Amino acid sequence: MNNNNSEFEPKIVAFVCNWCTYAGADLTGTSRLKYATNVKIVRFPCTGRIDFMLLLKAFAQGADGVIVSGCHPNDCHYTSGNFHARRRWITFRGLLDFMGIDIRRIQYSWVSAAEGAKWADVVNTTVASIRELGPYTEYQKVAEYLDKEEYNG
Amino acid sequence: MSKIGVFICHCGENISATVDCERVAQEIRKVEGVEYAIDYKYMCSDPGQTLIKDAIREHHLDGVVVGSCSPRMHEPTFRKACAEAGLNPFLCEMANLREHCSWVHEKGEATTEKAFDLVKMLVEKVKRNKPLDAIKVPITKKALVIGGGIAGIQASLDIANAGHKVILIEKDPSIGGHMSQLSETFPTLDCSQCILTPRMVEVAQHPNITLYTYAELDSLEGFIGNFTAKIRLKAKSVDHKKCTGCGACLQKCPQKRIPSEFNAGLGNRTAIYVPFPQAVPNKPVIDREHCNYYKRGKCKICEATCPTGAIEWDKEDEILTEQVGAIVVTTGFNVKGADFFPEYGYGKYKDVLTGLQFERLASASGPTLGEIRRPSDGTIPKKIVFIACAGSRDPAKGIPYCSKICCMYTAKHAMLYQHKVHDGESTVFYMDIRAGGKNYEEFVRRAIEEDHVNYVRGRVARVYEKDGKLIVKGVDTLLSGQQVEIEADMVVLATAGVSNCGAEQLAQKMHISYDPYHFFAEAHPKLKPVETNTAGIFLAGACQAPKDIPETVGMASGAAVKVAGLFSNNELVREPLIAVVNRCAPPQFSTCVGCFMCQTACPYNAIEREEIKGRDGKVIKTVAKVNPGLCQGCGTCVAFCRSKSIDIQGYSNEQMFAEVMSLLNH
Amino acid sequence: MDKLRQRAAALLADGTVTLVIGYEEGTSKPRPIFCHKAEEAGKLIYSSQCINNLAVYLTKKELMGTGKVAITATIPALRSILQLSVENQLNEENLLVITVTDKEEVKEFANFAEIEAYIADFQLKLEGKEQEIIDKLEGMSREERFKFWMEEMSHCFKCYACRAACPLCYCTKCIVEENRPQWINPWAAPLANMEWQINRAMHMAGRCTGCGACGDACPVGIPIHLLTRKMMEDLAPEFGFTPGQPSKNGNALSTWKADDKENFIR
Amino acid sequence: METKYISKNGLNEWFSQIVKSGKRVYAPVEERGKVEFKKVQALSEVAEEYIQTTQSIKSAVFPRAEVLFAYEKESGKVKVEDFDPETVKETVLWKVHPCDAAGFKPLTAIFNWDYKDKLYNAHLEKTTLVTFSCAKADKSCFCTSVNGGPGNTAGSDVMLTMLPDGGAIVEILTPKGEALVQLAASAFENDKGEDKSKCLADVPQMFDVEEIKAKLATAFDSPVWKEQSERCLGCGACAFVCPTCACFDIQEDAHGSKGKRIRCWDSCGFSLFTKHTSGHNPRAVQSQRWRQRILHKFSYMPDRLSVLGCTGCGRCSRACPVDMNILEHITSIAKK
Repeated sequence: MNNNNSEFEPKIVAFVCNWCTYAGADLTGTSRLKYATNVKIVRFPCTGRIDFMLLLKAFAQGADGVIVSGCHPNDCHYTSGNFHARRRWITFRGLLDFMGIDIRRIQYSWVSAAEGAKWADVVNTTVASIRELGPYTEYQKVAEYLDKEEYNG
Repeated sequence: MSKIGVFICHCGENISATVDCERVAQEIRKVEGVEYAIDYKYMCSDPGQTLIKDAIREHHLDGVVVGSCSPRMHEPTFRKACAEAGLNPFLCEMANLREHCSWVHEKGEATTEKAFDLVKMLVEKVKRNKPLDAIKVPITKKALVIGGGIAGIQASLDIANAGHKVILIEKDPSIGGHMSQLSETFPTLDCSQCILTPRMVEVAQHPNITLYTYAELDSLEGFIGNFTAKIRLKAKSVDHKKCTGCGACLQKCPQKRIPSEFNAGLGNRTAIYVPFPQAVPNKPVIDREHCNYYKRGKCKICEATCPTGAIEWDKEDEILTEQVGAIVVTTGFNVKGADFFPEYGYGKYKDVLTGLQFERLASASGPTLGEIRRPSDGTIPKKIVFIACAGSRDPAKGIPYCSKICCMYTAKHAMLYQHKVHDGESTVFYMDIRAGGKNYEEFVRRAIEEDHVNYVRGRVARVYEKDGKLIVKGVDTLLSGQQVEIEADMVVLATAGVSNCGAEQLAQKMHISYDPYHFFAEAHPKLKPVETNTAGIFLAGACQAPKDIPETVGMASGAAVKVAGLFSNNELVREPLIAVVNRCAPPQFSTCVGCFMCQTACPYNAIEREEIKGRDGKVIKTVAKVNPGLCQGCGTCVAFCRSKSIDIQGYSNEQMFAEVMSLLNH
Repeated sequence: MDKLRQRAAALLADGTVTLVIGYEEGTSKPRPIFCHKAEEAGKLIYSSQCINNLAVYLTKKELMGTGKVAITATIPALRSILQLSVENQLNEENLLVITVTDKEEVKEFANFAEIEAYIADFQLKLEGKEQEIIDKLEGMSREERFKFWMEEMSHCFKCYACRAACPLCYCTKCIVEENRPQWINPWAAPLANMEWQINRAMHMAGRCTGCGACGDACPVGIPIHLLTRKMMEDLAPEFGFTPGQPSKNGNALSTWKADDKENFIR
Repeated sequence: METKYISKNGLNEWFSQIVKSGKRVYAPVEERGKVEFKKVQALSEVAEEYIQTTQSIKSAVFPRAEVLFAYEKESGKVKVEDFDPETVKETVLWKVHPCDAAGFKPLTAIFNWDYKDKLYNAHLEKTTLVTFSCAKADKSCFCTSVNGGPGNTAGSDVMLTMLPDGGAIVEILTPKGEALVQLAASAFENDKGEDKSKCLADVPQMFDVEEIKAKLATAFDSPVWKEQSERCLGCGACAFVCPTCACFDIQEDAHGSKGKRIRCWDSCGFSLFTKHTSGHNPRAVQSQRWRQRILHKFSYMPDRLSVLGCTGCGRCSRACPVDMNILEHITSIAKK
């Protein structure tokens, strides 16, 4: 099923933890708050579980943006998963930026189970800013490297 | 080659209103590995579940994806259904088409597409799901109840009477909590202490209950059925084994002007004190903050007077380690006081009181022995004004919620006042009267009709003093916003109920979640009101939200039943969604290289060392091992492991990878 | 140098150790040598030209486990050895660590603690040419940086010399060999190459001791060592550790502070 | 075949004609402090002062990674898009060294010893080698010890030997070479009878391959392998820069119902190379892998394909992070 819309519709993957943001997104639903359809949520037990490679894979697979969201500090269901995640992301961002990968396309947020409205807002603002940035062709081009005629010796 | 069954639920119209469920079912049939796909009005209904079960048997499905509401709602339902049809429950996944799709998007192509993607994503995941067996862990059949108010008392008694051991800890020197401070209770006006104290005594005497007063939770480790609680027994400075509770020391203590917490600051107490006459245990503790000896190093009068030599000056806090299987949190609430209401002159004018203080005035055990007298001059107020919703339902004050009990106790206060001061005039300023509850509305009407309490609908702008009188300025919104001004002798504020001090830290100690006002969060607002998100920890009473006595007691009994239910089995069956270290063929045995970086990463110290030995008994290599009892399945170690030697069941690398890949291929 | 040779010969002769890992003259530059007999000790050399990080051999089963091993370690190698010990990869009993001080003295370490004390005096500093490239890259626009690295990565043919030369790449199964799931495409192509380097760098976060062996080993001259080096410079102040000095209780990524920065988190 | 002379200007003319003809031209280019083969447009881009490119030119006929075929599954049916030889572009490899050109022989032998490899042959057929004889060599070079030499024409289509005047002796060796020359026939003059041997680098012969082959025949269990390979780190640098190493791996680039089958370089130096699913590895330790490398090149290939697996280019010695010097190792075997 293909989305043929004149305006650029960014593909965005959201990596969220089960206890806070996933529940928060549930609350967005129960509160019937509306947000853009561009974001698809992948459910993880905890932000601590989210492997940085999955973010890269998402981009390689054609994602234009990524949301990573979990519990506020001290609220982690597993006490410190989100603290570990936070360090991982600090490290990861630095590295990606040094390699020239567009870190503006990764939105990190803390959204608690009580913040249904915040989730809707995070999604909408992220979609807007990614739409602003346009498709991440720069990355996707190199992902499809082998298709190019160019001899790769 | 997988045989996945996909079941798309309309949820009445909740999903089908914006998602073309039929089309999603059609499209998903084309996806590789999907054997069977169908949509239905109510999947969670009996016929819906039968549909799934039949399909599993008929088409020999080896995986099921239900596209319906949030898995946080119905995952257990559908996993159970699959199990009943002989499919391992962990081969069933749910796509959240309602909360994450139909409810948050408008009807249209994009919404249906998203629904399809969400289902496809789970199809790809479930293809890689592995059948898992539940984990069985032993249960310590002993409960810890935190907080000795009516909730804690009720929960302890119920659990104890069900035949299980209970440890009840209370941070104050006596159990009883706020209820012991109340004069009479609505809607029956029976004396609070008369109904409470027998329960307090019962707790003290119950063979199954160990009571620690003046004690707090220091730390909590472990998991459902197997908690290790460290309890801090604060130094009482009085050996309760020796103390007979004769009370001689209380008479002699030179420190007599310490505001009494029990009397909400209206009365005084000594440094060595029993909070109130009916306290349990009825033995004193020394308040080191105010005691002359601890402050200045001399006095010791109490020691001199004590006939049994029970005073222990050098006593230190003790840490007690207890193994418990379940925990009931009943730490109660607090009321806003102090300078929270400058416009009402609270703290500025002696005769502006909080509802709790008025309780003490009206109580026979109170500072005035039940007579309503002005703290300022001891005269009996002829005119009294009660202000409801002082702080509550006031977003400006940061408390948008309704404290629930104020309407009722304000009516009660007014009533009590009228009963005690027959020629008195009482006025109640209110926003709305919320008297939902058996005999509540009648009670309020009685106050208005029989006791002629004057109810004025409107808010009070401010209270100020003018030659000895308190001027209450407000508007009567019923009489077309007319200004009202009342000269009162006393003003009582029905101050908002707020979370107890330290609630946030306690929640963090126990790893339970809490709301923005630091009231503890129940696992589900309707269906799991006494559970928390942390298995084995339950809630009762006002620590979850302000509530009155009957509700609190009901909730406490509810929590007690949950505990008793948990204790009714010798072992607990846990979801096997935990981390495991891989094993592979020799000579590697495992790809784990034993760097043990995961050990520092694990929040639960669940990672142990395991030596892999050869036939000759020689250690070939040392690798990580996950303790299935301790592991809670956060997966931090999994993302951390460089060689991907640790994986987590249910959220495995292959599963998550497949989900992400599927989302974007097409 | 003679002192080193004599000492090594003695150690081998009296059977204190069964192997001495050191440096000998190579065809173009000094290279690793493995002395099993006292006679071979005569080939040993030690100079500033010795750049291979010999610590890489300490996790090779083929070499270890037969008996006690002595290693002549340069400062970078000493750092690696410490990190390896923190990661439970070394057996203190079966290892004799030797270094040659700038006064040409042969120094033997009784234990890892002594090594820690010794290297504390040697600060790990970015070399001029490293700083140069980092500055150059930081001066670029993000797009230019991406182009730069993509061009560099297009030369990589996945020989994994970077991995092989790194003392801390001792996994028996590397993530690139993991195929369920296939985290990183195994063939050489810019993206797959970059994904590999990102993994290598992330796996080195808080572990890398900055010896630069990966960069030296790269046959096509990609400055990959800068990835971890730069990361180290950035994270040290962030997480409060000293580059090149391993911390015993968990590393940068396995620990956390409640007040770690989160200005990038909404 | 015919020998001609071409002047400096003639060279420029010829080169520009080749480029104009639409053929892809790959030549050594100096970049990032390394000399590598790269697509070029003008003769001026071609590197001058260097001994050897880091990597051999084998990737022109045997790319690092190449799509064998692509497939797509649609409701049960599978659509396959096979490799199409027509898509391969005419290619000229400019300023190849004799040792590189010599490398094409073993490669061809490997890719045709029973199954005729469609992809390799398609590339080879469209490739023309313009070899430059070597005027310079370093101590890693040993072509003369492996039946080669700085002026050896084996595998080349045209061989140029540069002369002091900037012109060159042109040896037209194959019809392919002739065709290439015809692109600018006027640029060529008759042979001036210059002595080619005077213009060649001096590469002393270090050992006798036949002697080595004989020694290796009985060396399988020799301790020499362990001695030599102790410092080997087990990376793939030597194999990947080698002009004759042809080991490859077949990989899947799958995306849901779509995918590609990919052939990519592999190396016998990797421990994973021979590892079985069972966990057993017949070449469990590095010494066994090192032995395999040497025996394969100097014993197995001569036996089975009657071609030597080494052209003496010395790239592996230069690329090795721990100075595993193949010449040194082979001569030491010769001495035993």
